[in-house]
Amino acid sequence: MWRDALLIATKDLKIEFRSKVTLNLILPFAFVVLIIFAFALDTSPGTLQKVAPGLFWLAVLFSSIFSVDRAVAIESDDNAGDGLLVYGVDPGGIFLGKVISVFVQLFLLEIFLLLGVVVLYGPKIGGWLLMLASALFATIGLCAAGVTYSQLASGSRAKQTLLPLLLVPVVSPVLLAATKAWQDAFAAASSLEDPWLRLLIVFAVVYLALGAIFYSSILEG
Amino acid sequence: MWRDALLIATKDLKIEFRSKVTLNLILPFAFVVLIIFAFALDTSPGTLQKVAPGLFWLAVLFSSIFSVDRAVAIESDDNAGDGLLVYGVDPGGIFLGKVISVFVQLFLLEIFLLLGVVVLYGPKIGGWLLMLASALFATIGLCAAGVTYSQLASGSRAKQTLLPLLLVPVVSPVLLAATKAWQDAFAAASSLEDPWLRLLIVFAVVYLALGAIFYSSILEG
Amino acid sequence: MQTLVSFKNVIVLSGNFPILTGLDFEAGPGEIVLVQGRNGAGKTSFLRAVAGLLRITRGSASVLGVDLVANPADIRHRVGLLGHETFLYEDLTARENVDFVLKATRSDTAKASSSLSSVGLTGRLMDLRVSKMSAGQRKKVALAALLAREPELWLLDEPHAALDSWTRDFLDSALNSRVAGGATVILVSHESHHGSLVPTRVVEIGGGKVIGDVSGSALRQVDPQVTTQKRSGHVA
Amino acid sequence: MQTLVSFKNVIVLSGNFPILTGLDFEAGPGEIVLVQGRNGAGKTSFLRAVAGLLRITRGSASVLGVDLVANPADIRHRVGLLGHETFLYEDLTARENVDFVLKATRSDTAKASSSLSSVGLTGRLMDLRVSKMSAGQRKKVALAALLAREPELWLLDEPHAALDSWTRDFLDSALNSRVAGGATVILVSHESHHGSLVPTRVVEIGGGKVIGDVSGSALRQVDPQVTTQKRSGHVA
Amino acid sequence: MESRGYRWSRRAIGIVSLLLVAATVILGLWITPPDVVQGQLVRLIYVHPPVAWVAYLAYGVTSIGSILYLWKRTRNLKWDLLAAASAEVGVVFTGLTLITGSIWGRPAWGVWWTWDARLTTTALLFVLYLGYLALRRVPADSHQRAVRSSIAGLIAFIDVPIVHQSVVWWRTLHQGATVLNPSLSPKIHGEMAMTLLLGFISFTSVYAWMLMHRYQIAILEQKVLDAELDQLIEERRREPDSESRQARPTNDVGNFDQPSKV
Ligand code: HEM
Ligand SMILES: Nc1ncnc2c1ncn2[C@@H]1O[C@H](COP(=O)(O)OP(=O)(O)OP(=O)(O)O)[C@@H](O)[C@H]1O
Ligand SMILES: Nc1ncnc2c1ncn2[C@@H]1O[C@H](COP(=O)(O)OP(=O)(O)OP(=O)(O)O)[C@@H](O)[C@H]1O
Ligand SMILES: [Mg+2]
Ligand SMILES: [Mg+2]
Repeated sequence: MWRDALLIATKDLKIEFRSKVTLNLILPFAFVVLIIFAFALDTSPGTLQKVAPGLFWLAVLFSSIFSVDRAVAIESDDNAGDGLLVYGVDPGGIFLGKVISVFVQLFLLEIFLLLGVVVLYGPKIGGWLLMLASALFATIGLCAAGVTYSQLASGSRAKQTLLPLLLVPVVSPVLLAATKAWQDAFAAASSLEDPWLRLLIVFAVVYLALGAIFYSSILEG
Repeated sequence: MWRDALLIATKDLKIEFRSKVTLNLILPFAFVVLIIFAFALDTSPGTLQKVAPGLFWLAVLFSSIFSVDRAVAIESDDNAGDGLLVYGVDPGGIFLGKVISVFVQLFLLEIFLLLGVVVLYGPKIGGWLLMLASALFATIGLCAAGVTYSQLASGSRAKQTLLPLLLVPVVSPVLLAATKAWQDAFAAASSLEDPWLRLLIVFAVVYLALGAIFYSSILEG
Repeated sequence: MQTLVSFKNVIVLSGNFPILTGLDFEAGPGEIVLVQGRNGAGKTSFLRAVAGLLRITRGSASVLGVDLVANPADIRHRVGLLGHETFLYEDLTARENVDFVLKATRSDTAKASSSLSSVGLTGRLMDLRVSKMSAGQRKKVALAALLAREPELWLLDEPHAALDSWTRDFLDSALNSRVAGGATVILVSHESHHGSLVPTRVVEIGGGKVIGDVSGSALRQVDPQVTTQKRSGHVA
Repeated sequence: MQTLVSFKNVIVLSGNFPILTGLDFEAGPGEIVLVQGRNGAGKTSFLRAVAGLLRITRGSASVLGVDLVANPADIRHRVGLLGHETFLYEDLTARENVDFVLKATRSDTAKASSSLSSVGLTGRLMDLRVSKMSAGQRKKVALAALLAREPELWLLDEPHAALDSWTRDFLDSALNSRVAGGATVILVSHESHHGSLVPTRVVEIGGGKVIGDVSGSALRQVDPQVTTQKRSGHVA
Repeated sequence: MESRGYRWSRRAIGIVSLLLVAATVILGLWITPPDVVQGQLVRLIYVHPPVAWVAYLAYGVTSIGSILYLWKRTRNLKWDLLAAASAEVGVVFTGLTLITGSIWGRPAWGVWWTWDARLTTTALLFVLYLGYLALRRVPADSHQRAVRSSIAGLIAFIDVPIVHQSVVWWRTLHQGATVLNPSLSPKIHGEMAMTLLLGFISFTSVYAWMLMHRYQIAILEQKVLDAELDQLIEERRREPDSESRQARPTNDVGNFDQPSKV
């Protein structure tokens, strides 16, 4: 399974690197979101810093929908997903591979985005560790839920992409928890005991487990 | 040209209606944007109403990127875009048709979204007429610029989606003007003399004209 | 001979890669030109260039009297192109697709149904979305649209692939009757047997240019079947 | 005869539509089964069912000793399927695609290059992205992956389509040598001429079930060419 | 390749630019008086506005080049290369505007950056032309690239008047139109105005020099590409199976394992 996961992740990242869809599409968008907000809210300087975590995670949610969709779409061009089945790749491996590849992309994006937030909004950040930890687990949760649901929506071959309809309610708790955790972190609550972080860990574990268990049934359809 | 535009618009809307990609993808996302912000900013009730127009138009911008991309992608499946050229459909007609179809989708979305804003944020809205008029022209501007740039970015067959990188700076003036116009409208400045509205009209006309003039060169290029 | 298609030293690029490298070709009305050549030789690109879909970087070309270099757009709706891609919309039904093509080309939409049934897409198949169709059925939808349009110049890229033998025969006789009515056909094919559709000329493309052109009486001796066997003989 | 593939009254659905409607089929090792039938008859679906890609709703089926109803996943990597779709990634090069397939199937990746050159993808073509390739070149990439994998059971859906005549001959002889080495081939084809690949059996599918099965000595009389003409005679 | 006249005029412009910039620096730093309000800071006025205006000028040239390319009668790849060269220089000058503005803003407003309308729209201008340059990097044949980027270049130019008008449309922190105001009567006088004018001339001259340089490189690159193309065409024409089969010697036929070059 791990071997397959690595194989899939390498391939997806290679394709992503070549076509650069995610990065080109999302990074500028995310930045413009930041800029426009800054412009719209500038009158009250406090607001900007208060909104920063919410904005950040919203931009990440958008990005995750997009890149998770891409990750699954890669296999539907020319029906490559059937190919994977025929080659006997372990479904759990496919799931993990895609989660890894999306995670890498999102995490990179988050780093850039955070730089943008810091430069543009200049919030004071107290708890770096809490921020990092919650970002890590929130992203894992997002990716795991995203890949699972994306497959659920597209695998049916009915192209009706139900994805966000399904996905958004599922990940919004993650999003809210991440926002809250970051607000705590911004407010210098550096402690890793943060209840929101704990919630994020639970979500990450649950979504990963559910995905790994059910992915094969979804693929088999 | 108008005949062709109608033909294309009908077809695109039919396909969109069948596959429901845009609506399913965007509406829930747009709502989550609203909800999360409501949640994140709940502490200061005044803020919410001040941010409402900006948020609204940000959600619309996101949606427009997505549906404009779809509108152009419809023609790249099975190379249908070449088909259109071979059938001798007027490029100006293709452009207008796609603008119409995207406009219809976005306008519907805006109605739903506005309901959401009213319910969630409860802003007092003074100038309905100004709001409607500015929404109309802002959406036209968005769609026209969007369709043009989408074709500019995608037709190259190099799948690198440059779209947002190119599009977002071009439409952000529209976005800012629309936000300002709505802020005026929320502040009960019902007058259609609003300078922002005039700016929006200028943008709509300019982008429509540029698109109609250049679309054929882009398709040929 | 009046020329319908005339290519002189045509060079076509894709990015920086030369796909056609100085191609010379002429065809007159009523011809059935069979284009052959190895994979990647440039056959599909040649057809697309004739249809006005590729920009000609150097050389001169005219089709049906229209100058392709100056105004490629004027030729497109007068040719019928059936390629590896069928230009269909997956989410529309067979009938909707054909209707759309006919409306777009300002042809008579009344012919849609009869054309679809003539290729064997009757009953439920007419209202089935293309996305649910088999490979051959898709091809038939594209074919039906083409047959209803009646273009002057038919550009067919491996038209027989994916079609069952009955539809192959139908296509051959349909093309024969169109040619009898004055149309011209350029078709690419790798198959050695072509039923009742007998080419008046065989052109071979290699490396983006024409490397062989056998027509009229000479054709009897060098028919594709024979060259194929000669070739496979070499390999074995 | 030992059975390698055994389908008994198999029913397969797509949505609510029955694609296979009680199909019975048996094949033993070393056979070359040619599957024929009208467009939409269910040939592609039959191959996909054999590969374990379609869920069998009713009936029983086993392939290479594996029960398809109970565990379709166990059969997939042991068959080689080449369909209308090639399962390639557009943004990867020919070599990367083949490498990926070989790694995924835990085969020997050393064979990638030689396999690619054996089908004629040498030099620049090996490192060209699939998205830039011609139809035939794409098919060749898929073929190269399949040849390097050496599956026990080959399921080929119109393998000759889009290939040039040299590659067709190469494919035929390659398949012949695999069959001589103990492999089994089921191929779908609409073409009447198949070069050196002589089927040991011809099965005809119609309406989602087998409606004709001619094998061994009887084949000489009823060769596909003849049946084709008979059929088109009925319709005309 | 480069014509003699072109080379000489380029060098001449280079030398003149150097002298002009030197004169501006001397005038700006030592001859002109400090401002009553801003003190020594005001000296940035001899750099910052001229640099911004030259960026406008550069984008104007890009637009003209784009129009000349798009218009069929004057279509020539040179116009596209000129447009691209000018856009590149324009991006440099926009960058300089942002930098000098920031440097000025720190003491004047107390911040490096603020979300003022002029600043935001100038940043957008920067991004717009970065997008233009990015679009040019998408692999395509030169005509296709020229058409696409010409259109993008024209549309991007819309932002220039917006940047200019931003101080009027939004209530901004940024200086209003001091020199280029609607009544065209500068609100500064005497030697300051003269120095500002000199600054403008000298940066325009620097722009001209950079443009000529960049344009020359682009032309040379294009020539190299054309030469490569001829070679690629020759290669493709000599592809393994590009001779008629009947004419080919038997032992060579269909043997893909042989090296392709004969
Ligand atoms: C990053 C910050 C800044 C940016 C991006 C910026 C941008 C610009 C631009 C684009 C122009 C040309 C406007 C036109 O004439 O159309 C301009 C002009 C000018 N800027 Fe700035 N600026 C910045 C900061 C400043 C600061 C801090 C000051 C002084 C307090 C300043 C003073 C001026 C003046 C006096 C002009 C000439 C205005 C006129 O006569 O029209 N700028 N700036
Ligand atoms: N950007 C590119 N870079 C390199 N090679 C390219 C590029 N674009 C096209 N090609 C090559 O140009 C040729 C295009 O050929 P075309 O599709 O016309 O072939 P064809 O004769 O129709 O082949 P087939 O029989 O396989 O359909 C192919 O050899 C392809 O590899
Ligand atoms: N959801 C569906 N609704 C209705 N019909 C369907 C559906 N899914 C598949 N079909 C039909 O099932 C058949 C599938 O056939 P399949 O693709 O196996 O045909 P085939 O024999 O391979 O044909 P071809 O020779 O054209 O490739 C087609 O007739 C198709 O129209
Ligand atoms: Mg081809
Ligand atoms: Mg089939």
